Amino acid sequence: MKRAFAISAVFALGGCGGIQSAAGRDGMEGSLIGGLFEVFLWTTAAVYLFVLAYLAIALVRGRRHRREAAGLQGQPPPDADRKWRTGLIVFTGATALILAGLTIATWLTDRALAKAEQDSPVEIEVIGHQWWWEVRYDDPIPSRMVRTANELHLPVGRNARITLKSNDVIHSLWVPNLAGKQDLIPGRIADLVLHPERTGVFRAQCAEFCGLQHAKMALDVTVESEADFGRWKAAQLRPPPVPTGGGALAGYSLFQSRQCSSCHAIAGTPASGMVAPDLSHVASRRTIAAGTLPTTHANLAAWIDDPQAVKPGNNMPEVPLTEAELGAVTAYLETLK
Amino acid sequence: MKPEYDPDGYRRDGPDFTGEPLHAKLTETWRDGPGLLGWIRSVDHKSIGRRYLVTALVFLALGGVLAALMRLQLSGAEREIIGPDRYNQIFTMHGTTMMFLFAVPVMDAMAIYLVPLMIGTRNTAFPRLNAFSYWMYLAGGLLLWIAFVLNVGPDAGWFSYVPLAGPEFSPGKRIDVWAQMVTFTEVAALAVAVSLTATILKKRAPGMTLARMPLFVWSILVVSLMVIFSMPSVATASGLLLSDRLVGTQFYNSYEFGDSLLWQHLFWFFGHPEVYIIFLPAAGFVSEIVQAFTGRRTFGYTAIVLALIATGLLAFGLWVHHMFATGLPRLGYAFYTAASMAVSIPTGIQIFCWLATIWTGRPRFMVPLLWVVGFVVTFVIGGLSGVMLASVPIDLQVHDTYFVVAHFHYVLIGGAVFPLLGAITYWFPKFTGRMMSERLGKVGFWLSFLSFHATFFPMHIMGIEGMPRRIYTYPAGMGWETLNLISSLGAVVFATSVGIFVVNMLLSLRKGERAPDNPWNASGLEWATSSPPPPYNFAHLPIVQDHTPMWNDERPVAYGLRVEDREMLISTVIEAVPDVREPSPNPTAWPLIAAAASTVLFVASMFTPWAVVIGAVPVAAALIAWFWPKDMNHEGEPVIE
Amino acid sequence: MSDKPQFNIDLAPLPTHAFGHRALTWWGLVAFFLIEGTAFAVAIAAYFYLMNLDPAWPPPPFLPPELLAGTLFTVLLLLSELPNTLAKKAAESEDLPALRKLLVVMSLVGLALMIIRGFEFVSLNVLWYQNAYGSAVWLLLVLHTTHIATDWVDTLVLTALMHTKEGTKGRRFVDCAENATYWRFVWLVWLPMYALIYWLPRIA
Amino acid sequence: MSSRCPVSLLFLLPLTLVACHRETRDYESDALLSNDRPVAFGANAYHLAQGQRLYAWMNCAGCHAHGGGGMGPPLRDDEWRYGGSMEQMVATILDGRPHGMPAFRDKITEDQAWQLATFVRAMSGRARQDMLAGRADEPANVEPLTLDSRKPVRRVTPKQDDATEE
Repeated sequence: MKRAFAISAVFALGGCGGIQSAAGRDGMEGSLIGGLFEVFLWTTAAVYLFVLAYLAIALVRGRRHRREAAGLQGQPPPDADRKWRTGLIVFTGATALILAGLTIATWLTDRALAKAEQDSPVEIEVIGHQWWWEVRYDDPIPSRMVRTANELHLPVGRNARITLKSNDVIHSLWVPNLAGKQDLIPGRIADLVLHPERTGVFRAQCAEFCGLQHAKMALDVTVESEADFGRWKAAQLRPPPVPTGGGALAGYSLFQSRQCSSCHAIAGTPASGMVAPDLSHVASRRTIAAGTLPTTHANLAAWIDDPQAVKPGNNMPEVPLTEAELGAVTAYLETLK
Repeated sequence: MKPEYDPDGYRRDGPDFTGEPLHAKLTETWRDGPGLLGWIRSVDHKSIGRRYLVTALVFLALGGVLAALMRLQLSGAEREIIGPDRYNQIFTMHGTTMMFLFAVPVMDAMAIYLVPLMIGTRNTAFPRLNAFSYWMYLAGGLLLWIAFVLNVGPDAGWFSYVPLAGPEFSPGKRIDVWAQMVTFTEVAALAVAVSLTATILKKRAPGMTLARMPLFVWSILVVSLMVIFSMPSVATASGLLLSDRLVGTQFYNSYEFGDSLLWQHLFWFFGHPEVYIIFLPAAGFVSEIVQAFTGRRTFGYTAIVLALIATGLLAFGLWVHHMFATGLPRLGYAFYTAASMAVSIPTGIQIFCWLATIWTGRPRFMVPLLWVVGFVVTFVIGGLSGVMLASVPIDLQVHDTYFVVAHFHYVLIGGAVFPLLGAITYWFPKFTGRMMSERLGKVGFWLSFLSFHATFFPMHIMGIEGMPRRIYTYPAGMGWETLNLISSLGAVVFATSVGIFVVNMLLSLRKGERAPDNPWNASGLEWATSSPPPPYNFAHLPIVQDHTPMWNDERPVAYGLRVEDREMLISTVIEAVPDVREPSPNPTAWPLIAAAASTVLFVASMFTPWAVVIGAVPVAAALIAWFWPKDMNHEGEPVIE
Repeated sequence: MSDKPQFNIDLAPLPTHAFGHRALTWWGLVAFFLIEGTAFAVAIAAYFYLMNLDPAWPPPPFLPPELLAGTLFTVLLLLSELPNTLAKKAAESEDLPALRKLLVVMSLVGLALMIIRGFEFVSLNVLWYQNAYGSAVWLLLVLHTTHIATDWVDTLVLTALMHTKEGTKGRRFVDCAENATYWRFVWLVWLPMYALIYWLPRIA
Repeated sequence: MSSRCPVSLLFLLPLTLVACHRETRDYESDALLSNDRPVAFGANAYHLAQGQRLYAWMNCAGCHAHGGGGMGPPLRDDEWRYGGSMEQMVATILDGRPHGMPAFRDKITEDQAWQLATFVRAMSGRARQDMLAGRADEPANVEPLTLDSRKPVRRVTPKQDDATEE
């Protein structure tokens, strides 16, 4: 009973079920599944009520039998249970019917989900790493291919086909507000079609245990208008300006000459490491370290200063930098809008 | 050379030899030796069952402590009580301990103790195999926990998915310990399964046809067969994992034509039946308790038996519903959805029958029956959320979230632990000769029932609100804090209530009121003998004429077994017609020695493959010594035909 | 029990040992057949699973195993069923002298088989760590070797046992009969292994 | 229960031998602060595993293959032109050597250099058996390190080395 209330309460919230909620109805898949969930919820709730009622009456009747020393004892005569046998058959039949109904509902939803996978979608490739997301927007023209990390921008009302790969262990991409999850399995290629119906900012999180920092492997999802999406993509294609002076310039040369550049890449500079997230427009992202911290000056500095304190066990080493150097690198990264 | 035959050379129980003198003689023949040595050498199913039970409960406590630690860490956002490395070890240890070291062994324990009593025989078939099984189980459990204490605790989750659990991403020995612990517990479980199957099929009292077996015995028969068909799968899986990690085989390496999903198939082909291996014995408890406390034969005996068998079969057809998110062909999913839903039908049938029995009988609302009521109220929620999870699209949303955590705790605690606690209360007088306190029992029941729901119900909502499993921390502002806090508080109370149950056990053990042979006026043969039973269980083997022998007035018995040697009756499989008299082994330390040798082999093989070859020698030696025929106390009879 | 029981059935006349499904040993053995059979089935399933994933089986440049040793092993194993059947009969008819001779024969056969098995491992043309194919093939061969070894040791022990005065006990004959049954299981499961290890890589 | 059980003692031994240090996930890396770095890094499975991943990330295999050697010398054998001690390996990695070994000083941190050295040392069969992984998830059908034979360090001076190259 209280189950029914509690969860339907969640559903009463409808779309506003938080930025990482399966109760959110911000994508077509999400809504379809949400609808199916409600069907299941109310059916099972009804079944549960029936069982509780059955139990309650059984207890009452039993108690009365006890008081009046009535009811059946020992080996009841075969005919004593006849109507119960009929009851059992009816009950079994009913159960089977309900389950059949739910199976069909499932199957219909599945069909609807499959249908959704048409028209010319945005082609995106998401590659799982311990513990961050690499995101690529494919384009026939290589120079128009966008490479980013830990953020996913989607145009509203249009399909996005996401090709899922893993670079190490099994991860699982889950944007609950938009759709169900899909595993990223090394040596295999899966895909997931999203059809966002509302603009907004959502949070995705790795949903398959992937090691030490499974808890801090989130993905920042932005659903925006086609126009905004276009603008964002254009901005991503523009290499960030090389600083002309000040701390930023110092930071730039430090970034290139020190360990940073052997793992990270920044478009339009010699830094071309592929081991770690692409930082070309890191300052334009809402979060750093795979959704661990909001992108602020202080957080950037703290993260570069001692990554292991922020996200213990992640693969970014603690690069020895002086206060000044740290400030410079941070300043440079902040220019990467 | 032909030993001389003297037809009157052997003393047998019978009309001329019964009562006290017989009791003395049989006790002398069947009792364990004195002292520690006697304890070690015991092959008595009661001793083995008892130590199995105690050990399993100890592991339950340990697993519970880990659960408490996790709830502590998750009680609020961004808590830093436990770091990621330790936390991952803790939830892995919790799952592994509860599944491999508590849930399955505790059911084995109850079966080893109760089945021979319920079917009216003096010991299990292959009792030394049971002794061996216990030592292997203990060794596996100790291996895992000692490793954990030494910071070598497995940290890849209780289902150790590769490649995370593989050689590259799990450095050190942590996963080897996990995999080897699986080997230990598989060997143990399989040994018990073999012993129980043979016991149930060949050692039933005269007249106890298959159609007259107690429902608990039926459930154990089904479960034993399920173990036999499912455990080899996980044993293979963990074997391949070990060889990948230790000698560089490529089974799970996708770059050398291996595949990580192979692991998931092998693991879940065992992992799903496992759930029913845990649940079916619990269903058996419920059937027995309901029958005893309503005073009428459980309604729908045949239906329940068929339901047990159906569950056992269907259980092997649904493992893929653990893999809906891996992107296997959609078409196949439909089948597994249907199968997963279908498996709830037999369970529904059983629940219908139990409630019908309560409805039509004269229920006495004592603690065991209360646990049954709590079981129905709780387990049905778990079953229904299971139906939701069977639906692919819904599963894709809530898979690997706290919704699933809630689901399987409703199923495993509500469906298996509640009946278990009821069963312990119910059979406690038979185990110990003393009753458990009814008052403390009621308090314990209500407290655990309520706190259980407070702890686990919120998890459904957490899951729907997007909280994934197995995260050691979560950011503030996700709307998860309140629910987690409620859950953590509930966990504290729940732990306390389980503590109350344990206290009740210990107190009652000391000064509970003395129990008569059949304190509940129950119907099963286990109540035909004294509480606790004598080493030989039955002075004369009872003869069974219907389902509820203890509710009849007359007590027909079979007699004529030798009393100076451990001799047992073998009867026919279906009709249980007396067929052969076979000797039963005397106490021996060889099972322990064999287990020790195997332990050395298994543990050493985590460090070098050669241990398998070299270690095989002492194992073989121990086994040969074990099976080398020992002389019976008296010269064996020659063949009669 | 306090109240006087009614003595209905006298068990004294029952025999103290019996063969086949009447004996407890037999049921234990059947259970182990099921367990090991399942293990073999799982291993075979894994073999096919990996085979279906691989572009080629064996993947080039690896060659299928050499046939000689494996085929020799198979032939000898099948022939060994002859003395094995005789041994089983001898055991069931409790003909001790014949049984003793046959057990010696079976022990020697086992030894020969173990030696040939050694050559099989070197004729596989692949090592277990080279790729999943190699791993799968080695898995099957090792799995079966453990069974052959187990039953060989078992036979040796029984041979020794039956040459002592224990051998006169009826129940020991049952043990020998069951051991012969186990041997049948061992060669029966080998046949699919032989096909999978030696022939499938040639056909597929 | 356990106290009564002799079995427990049997495997207490091997487990206590594999000291806890081997298993610590030393990601805060205090290893550099340790005054015995070869042990702090070289006897820790986590550092070994990280070294193995760095070996791939820094494309060491490009020259040294999976230890078999190619453009660069093999690492699975017992020949060490510039010394086989961990300190010497770290020096080689950080500062580079003639004949094409680049300096990684500003490409990886010192911690990482030690982790790499730990892995390289393991390649030549000189790491504790109980730290080794049978294989990595990569296309490499070389003999598993766990089955690799122990090798002494045989120093080959650069001079002889040049001679052999003539």
